[in-house]
Amino acid sequence: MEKIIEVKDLTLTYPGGTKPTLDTLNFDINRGEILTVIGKSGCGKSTLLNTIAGYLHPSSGEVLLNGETIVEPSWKIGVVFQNNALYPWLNVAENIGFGLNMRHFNKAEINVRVDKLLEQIQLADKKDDYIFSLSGGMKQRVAIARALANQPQLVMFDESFGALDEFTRNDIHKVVLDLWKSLHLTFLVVTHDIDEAIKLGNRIAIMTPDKSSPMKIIDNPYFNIDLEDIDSEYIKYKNRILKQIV
Amino acid sequence: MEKIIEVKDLTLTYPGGTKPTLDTLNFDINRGEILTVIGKSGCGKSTLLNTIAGYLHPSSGEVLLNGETIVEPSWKIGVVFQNNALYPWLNVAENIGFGLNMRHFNKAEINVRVDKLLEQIQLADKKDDYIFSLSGGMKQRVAIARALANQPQLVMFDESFGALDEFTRNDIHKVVLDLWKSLHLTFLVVTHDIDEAIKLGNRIAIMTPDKSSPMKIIDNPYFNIDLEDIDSEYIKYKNRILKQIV
Amino acid sequence: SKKDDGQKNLSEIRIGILQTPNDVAAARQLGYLDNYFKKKNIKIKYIIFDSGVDANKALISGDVDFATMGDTNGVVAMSSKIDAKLIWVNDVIGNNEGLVVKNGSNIKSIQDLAGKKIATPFASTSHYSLMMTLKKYNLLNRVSLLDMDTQDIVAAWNRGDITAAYTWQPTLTPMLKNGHFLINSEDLRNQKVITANITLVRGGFERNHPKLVADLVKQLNKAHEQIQKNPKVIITAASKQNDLSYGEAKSQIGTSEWLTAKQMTEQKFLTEEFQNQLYKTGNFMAKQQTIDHAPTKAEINKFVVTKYVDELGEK
Amino acid sequence: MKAKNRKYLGITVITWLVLLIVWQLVTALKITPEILLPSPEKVITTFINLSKYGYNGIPLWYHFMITMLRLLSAVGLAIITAIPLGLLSGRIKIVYAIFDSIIQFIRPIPPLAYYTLLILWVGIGETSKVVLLYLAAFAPIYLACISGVRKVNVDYIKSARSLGASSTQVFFHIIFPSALPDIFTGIRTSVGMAYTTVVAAEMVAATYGIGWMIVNASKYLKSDVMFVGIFILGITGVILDQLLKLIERKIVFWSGKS
Amino acid sequence: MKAKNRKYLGITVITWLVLLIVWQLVTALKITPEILLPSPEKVITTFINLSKYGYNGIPLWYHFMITMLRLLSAVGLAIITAIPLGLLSGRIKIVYAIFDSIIQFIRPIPPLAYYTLLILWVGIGETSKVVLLYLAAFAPIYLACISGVRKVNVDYIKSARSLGASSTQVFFHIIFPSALPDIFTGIRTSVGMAYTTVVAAEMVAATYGIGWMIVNASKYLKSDVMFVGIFILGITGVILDQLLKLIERKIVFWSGKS
Ligand SMILES: Nc1ncnc2c1ncn2[C@@H]1O[C@H](COP(=O)(O)OP(=O)(O)OP(=O)(O)O)[C@@H](O)[C@H]1O
Ligand SMILES: Nc1ncnc2c1ncn2[C@@H]1O[C@H](COP(=O)(O)OP(=O)(O)OP(=O)(O)O)[C@@H](O)[C@H]1O
Ligand SMILES: [Mg+2]
Ligand SMILES: [Mg+2]
Repeated sequence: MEKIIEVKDLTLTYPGGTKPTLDTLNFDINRGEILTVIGKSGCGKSTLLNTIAGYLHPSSGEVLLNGETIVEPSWKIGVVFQNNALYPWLNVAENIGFGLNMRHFNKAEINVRVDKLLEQIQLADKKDDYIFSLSGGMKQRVAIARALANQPQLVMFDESFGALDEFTRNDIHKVVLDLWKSLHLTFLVVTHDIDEAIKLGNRIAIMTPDKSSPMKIIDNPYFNIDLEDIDSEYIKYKNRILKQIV
Repeated sequence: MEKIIEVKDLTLTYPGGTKPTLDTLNFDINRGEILTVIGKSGCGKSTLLNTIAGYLHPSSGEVLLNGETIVEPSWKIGVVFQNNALYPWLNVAENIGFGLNMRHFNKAEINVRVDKLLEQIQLADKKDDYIFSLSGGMKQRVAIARALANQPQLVMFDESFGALDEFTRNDIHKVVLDLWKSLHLTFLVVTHDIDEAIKLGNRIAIMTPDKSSPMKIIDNPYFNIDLEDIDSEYIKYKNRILKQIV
Repeated sequence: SKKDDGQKNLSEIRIGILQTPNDVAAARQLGYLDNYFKKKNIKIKYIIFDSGVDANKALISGDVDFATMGDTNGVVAMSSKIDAKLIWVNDVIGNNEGLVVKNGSNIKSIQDLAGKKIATPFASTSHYSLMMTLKKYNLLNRVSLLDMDTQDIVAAWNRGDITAAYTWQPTLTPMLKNGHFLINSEDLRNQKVITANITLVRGGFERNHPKLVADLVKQLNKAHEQIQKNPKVIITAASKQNDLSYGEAKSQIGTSEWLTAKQMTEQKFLTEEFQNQLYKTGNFMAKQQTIDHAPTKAEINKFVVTKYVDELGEK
Repeated sequence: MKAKNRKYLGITVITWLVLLIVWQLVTALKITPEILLPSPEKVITTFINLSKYGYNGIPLWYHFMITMLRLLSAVGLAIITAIPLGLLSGRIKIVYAIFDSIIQFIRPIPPLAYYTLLILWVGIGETSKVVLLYLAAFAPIYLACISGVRKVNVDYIKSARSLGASSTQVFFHIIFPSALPDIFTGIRTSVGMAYTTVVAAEMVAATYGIGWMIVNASKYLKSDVMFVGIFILGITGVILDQLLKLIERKIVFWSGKS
Repeated sequence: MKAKNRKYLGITVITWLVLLIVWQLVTALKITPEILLPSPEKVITTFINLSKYGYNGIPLWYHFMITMLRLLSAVGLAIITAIPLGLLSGRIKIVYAIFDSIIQFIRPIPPLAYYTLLILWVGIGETSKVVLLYLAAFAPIYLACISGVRKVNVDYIKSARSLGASSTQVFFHIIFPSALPDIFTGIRTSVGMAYTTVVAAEMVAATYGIGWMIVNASKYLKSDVMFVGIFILGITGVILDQLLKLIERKIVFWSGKS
């Protein structure tokens, strides 16, 4: 399997901190997979994501994208934030086209890509609306489309669906999986909801404060499971994960 | 069974609104039970709670507390808010004692009650701390203690645990159920998390936008169920509720 | 502006004026100034100042070429080494400035002012006259002095906030309706305590355009000659210029003396008497610490340029 | 809801009517001398006369326009200088270290304290007046820009970087629009500060301007003219602020929503 | 982090040193006449002399104390009147309807515009000075109170009512402390506004005060004394603001913390 991201002996200590928040992490992300990361609040999930995104710099070790060290943020790695971070002064289409615009794509090309994405997230009719008039679920869909417009190698989600209610969250899960399938993308999804981690992850990375093995990656037999199909085996699997977290 | 709250033909239309948000609701809350209310975002859960609390006044119909019409908020019905609404200028003990203080209880009596509650929510050592130094879970425990200090007839929770992460939420559920059991309280818990509604409710009220029966109350065989004991019957029960909501 | 100083063909002269019926106002109304300089293709721009204080600032920043002010402000200009020269005495102040008290108050003589509130505009000729009066009666540190603009003096007078005020016309007129002089600048003039309004020229201008300075002095002197021959013409002109009635203008001019160049030369007014007065004024103000050093006789001699008056007066 | 608002509007109107009636009564019964408080009719006729014949030979609208021109050129200058400096100060620590303490030092000094120095330096003409107003207008915008930049959602900056924006692009496409609502608040404060200084600016060597008119009228204790001037300044002040609020709502339409 | 902060403090210090050196050079080389820009030594010796011998026979600290006293009594008065009125206006619509438009009308009017009227009404004594400063100080606190009350978390009020608090108790135990952070911001603005007006207030019929000293010095073109006065006002202004921030942090300790 082709590796998109290689994390090698990654250690990160915040300035002024005594203990490292990330301690010699080693793992890879394969092209075309969805890796979900789960762990208790404060265990370092966002820190890891910020390092891969290039916002933070490792104290030691490194993160490679296609074999090259990541030194700063680039369009090759897209990020979707919890509070969507959509720009309120731009409308839906302008938000989605923002990255292409910054990268000096020509207007026609931008329009084509934006319209296609709007179709895929089923918001073609909201094209000219401003962000404040959208519901929470719509906002997250636009945020995903914005991250995808650049056709990045990897898209990361930092608890992007945590603020949505259960029903909207289920809808978004479907959108995410549909996009992933049709566009052959690679995702890293950070969450603290175990059901979400199981639903979305080809593999699940469990982060623990335990220093001997700070990160354990397990295969997930229940990827994209339908709620209707849940049985007691599922519950057992879920409880096993839960116990490893605490 | 003794009725604490009787909701009779309750209809409420917001000023300027055309359709009623609450449309001829009829149900009771029994003394000593926990009634959970679940429904889609915007279906009127908070509106119902605000009317029972006396913040809003029915357009027609009425809400009775022990047979008397509720006309304004009083200490007899306590409320716990989503964002805890603790007063940042008071410390933990002063927050919990606030209601008693307003009701001119003497200092000694207040101290006794506050200390006992602090014990019960396991925050005796945080007595003199200010709110901003507490974690999210601690804040909600203080908010619950504050609502209980008055020894109200009914305590209502409006999505009080929605902002907490899964692990902290589980802890709080235990605190809520322990308090309920030991103090023989009556709770109304509004939530949009079905698992939470099942875990906490003796009975579950499902609010739907369907006008013919805007509210359906069902018995809950899985009250206070342990996560370990979840089986496929549970899943079926949960899915049945889910379908009624959408 | 200052840059034009070197220029031979000047197109504009800027004069800082006070809004009073003085020789400049009369000369302006009678066309002595504008008509005369128009022939030389020079326009005159008049800039109104409320006091010599602001006129001094404009001399420093080079915004005016000439400015009329009280001689106390002239002393301030000299001691702060402003590049300016005294070329003309517009008038020697008479009963158009004075110390007034309310009728019916218990103040019968100047000595009775001890412990009272007296208002005057600081840094003005009135201020100096008041100080000299107080000094003479040994009251210098025994009254409370208030620095007020003339309009505030009237307001405070009407409210009874002050007992007395040393000020000038037209402020004096309403105050004299229910008040009277204890002393005025005419009395002081008779005691050889002279205050006067003077015209300063910016140094740069004087060095580059001495002919224009001489012309201006000549035109103002015309007004002085006229008032002694035919006061009505001058008073009428000054009243029109300042939008006053004849009576108002007359009382505002009062007994101030408009010496002609000839008289100044004959009396050695500019060369001796007035320079002595400036010396005394400078010494007093320095003692009062209102200026940081007293100008020497030599400095005064450099400051007062007598040649323009002399040239005229000796004709 | 609407009926209620109309009720409160009514109360406001009644308040002003009561004030007007009291004013009328006090002057009609000659409780206070005319010079302390001219009657409403007197003020109105003075206003009409000033509108017709001007003050000191200059039309009233001209006095008004001059004052507004001075005000707006000062604020305009402040806008085009304080916004870049403020945004840079908020973003780049070295710029902040250089300029902030100087501005913090100058900010509280009453304009009248340094007006004389200003006149000595730049003269008595329009420059000194506009510079005085400019100095009053500068700090509020500068400070608002810094606070605006500091408040920028870090996720906006992070997401823009991940979308391929360069540092310069982040500055113009993220920092600037993010800070706009604060900048507008700053501009409104700034107009207020300059407005408060307008009379001081017109006190020296002016011959027109509403501020000058009031000062000049006060020299001759023409309290009716002073009242007219004060009313003009009061009403203009309110209109100016409302106008700015309107523009603000148009330009930073997203502010306060979501 | 600390090393970095020290670096930026260093830059600030260097900035001031450079300014000082440029000032020294300009005056030493006599590029500008002394009256436009007195040399640093001259300003320092003038300051020493003023401290020793006073100005116009009155000690420098006395001038300073008087100015501060005027300022603080005006702000004190504004605090005890504007806070209740502002809180009530924010809470009770009728009170708002009565007072708000009047205050909005008076607020933008430059204090100098009505100073002469004030003197006609209340005289030339301390009263008119304090009233002038008071009028400048009132509006910021009043407006801050209204905005503070409007921002009060409705859940605070709801929860207090459900805990048994009466309307009056809600006002004193919830509304007031909730609005406190805003009130403090208002007080700081208010001190700033009054401070800006201090020279205007001391321009008429004063015989002491730092503002009066500057105005008087400007009449005799003593630019060294003016510089000393301006520096005193500048430094005091910064100290005053820092002091208020310190008190603010003590009293509304919770503000800004989630
Ligand atoms: N900028 C920072 N400086 C210092 N410490 C930080 C900083 N950001 C985070 N931390 C600390 O690092 C640890 C990991 O934080 P992080 O935000 O990565 O956790 P997380 O797993 O994302 O938690 P959550 O689920 O709450 O988002 C925490 O203990 C946190 O307090
Ligand atoms: N003050 C108000 N004025 C007018 N309409 C309101 C008001 N508050 C709520 N509504 C409307 O009433 C409906 C019910 O709102 P309510 O807050 O009770 O829903 P909810 O079930 O609590 O939703 P959520 O789960 O998002 O909290 C919604 O359509 C909402 O827009
Ligand atoms: Mg995180
Ligand atoms: Mg709700």
